[in-house]
Amino acid sequence: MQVRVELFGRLASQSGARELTLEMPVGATLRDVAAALAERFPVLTWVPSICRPVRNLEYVSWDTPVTADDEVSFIPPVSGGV
Amino acid sequence: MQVRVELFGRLASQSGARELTLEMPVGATLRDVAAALAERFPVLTWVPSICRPVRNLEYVSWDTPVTADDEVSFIPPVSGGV
Amino acid sequence: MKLCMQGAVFVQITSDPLDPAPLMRLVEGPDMGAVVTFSGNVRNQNRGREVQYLEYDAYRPMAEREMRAIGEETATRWPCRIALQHRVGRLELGEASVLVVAACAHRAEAFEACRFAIDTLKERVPIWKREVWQDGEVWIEGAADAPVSAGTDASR
Amino acid sequence: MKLCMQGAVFVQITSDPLDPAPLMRLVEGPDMGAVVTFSGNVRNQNRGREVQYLEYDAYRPMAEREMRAIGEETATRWPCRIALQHRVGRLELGEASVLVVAACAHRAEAFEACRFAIDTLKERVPIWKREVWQDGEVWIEGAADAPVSAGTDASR
Repeated sequence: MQVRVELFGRLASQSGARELTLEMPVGATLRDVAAALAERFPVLTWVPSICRPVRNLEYVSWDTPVTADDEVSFIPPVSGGV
Repeated sequence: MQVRVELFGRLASQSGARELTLEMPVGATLRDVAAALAERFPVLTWVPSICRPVRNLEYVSWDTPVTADDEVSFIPPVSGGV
Repeated sequence: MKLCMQGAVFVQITSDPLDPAPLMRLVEGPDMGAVVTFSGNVRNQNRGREVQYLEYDAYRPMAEREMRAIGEETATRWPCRIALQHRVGRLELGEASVLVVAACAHRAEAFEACRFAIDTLKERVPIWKREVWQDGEVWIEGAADAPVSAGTDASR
Repeated sequence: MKLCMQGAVFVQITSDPLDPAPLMRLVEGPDMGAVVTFSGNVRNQNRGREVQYLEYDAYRPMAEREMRAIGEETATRWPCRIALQHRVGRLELGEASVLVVAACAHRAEAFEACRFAIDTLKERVPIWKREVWQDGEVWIEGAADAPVSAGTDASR
């Protein structure tokens, strides 16, 4: 199945991509998507240890399964400060 | 000696005066000025029990003595709220 | 009108309508990452009464002096630039009676500085409001209502 | 542009300069006696570095959704009308990156509502800033710096 991944901030600047589609097996979780992403862009291996996973605009857990046409993203710590 | 008294808020609206000069004996305190004010305007007898005394733009105690040409006022609870 | 700060503090009592924008520009600075603005506006009701308008009276020289002292104390406790402005005279519903704008490096201190300044202003700056309804009026003296004219019986 | 609230909440992500005045007018209301505004501005220095400018990137649909959820939660906890606005793209020193304006009946709740909303926004709304100096740049990820390009060694 096809899963759409949206990339922002450091993920976008390091990979050079803002959006891509990954082919994932049925039953894949957010953790599996992050692994597939790191396979595509080895520079993004830090993602699982730093980011929070998001599915269809909502924070979810790494064990959440994805389904076809889901929109997935990985959220590094946000802007914080001031 | 002459002491100038400034009246605001309820003191002004009840007395009809915003400023007056009172003749006070040497050694008079803020408490004495308030008593003299209530003598002039009997409607202002509530002043000592409600107000804080001010001399030359500063909050002081009722026992503070006044001197000639001092500017005195009595401050009801201020606008508060919101 | 050009507004000027004395040190880190600007204070003003005015009968003109208040506008937060020039005060915000005034206190902003290159290392001020957080600007917190308080605006106190005239409500249409108070203590169960339908307010028509308010009339603010001030002991102006003392009020400005107290506002400056509060600004200085605030800027000492939380490094900041701060503006305090109070309106006097007749105010209609919805109009702002008081503005406090505090600019600090970070947001926690900007919130604390602004809150401290408005709380202290409301405690000790000699400004009073007369609340006018359809069929009556009172001076608001802290938590109490007080009669405006001598003839009225005090309700306290 | 005409701004519209949905219920008690207005949210917007925009690349235009931010202006608190229309947001303040938007949330004001006849029984709102207290309006507290937070403006987060670009500082000229951060973590000992001289900042040249910032570039904000957002996951826009999610960020708007999170901002709305924060607004709704705030308005449930403190009866208020609230506006949250965040800018994206390149911001120069001194420019505002985020505005939160909360209008309540009384000031204690207006301060608390505004503070809660900006604190929560900074925790969970997916917006990132890239800090650019004369001779380098980083993504600010919470308390950490993170390298912008793949070639750079991560400093974390």
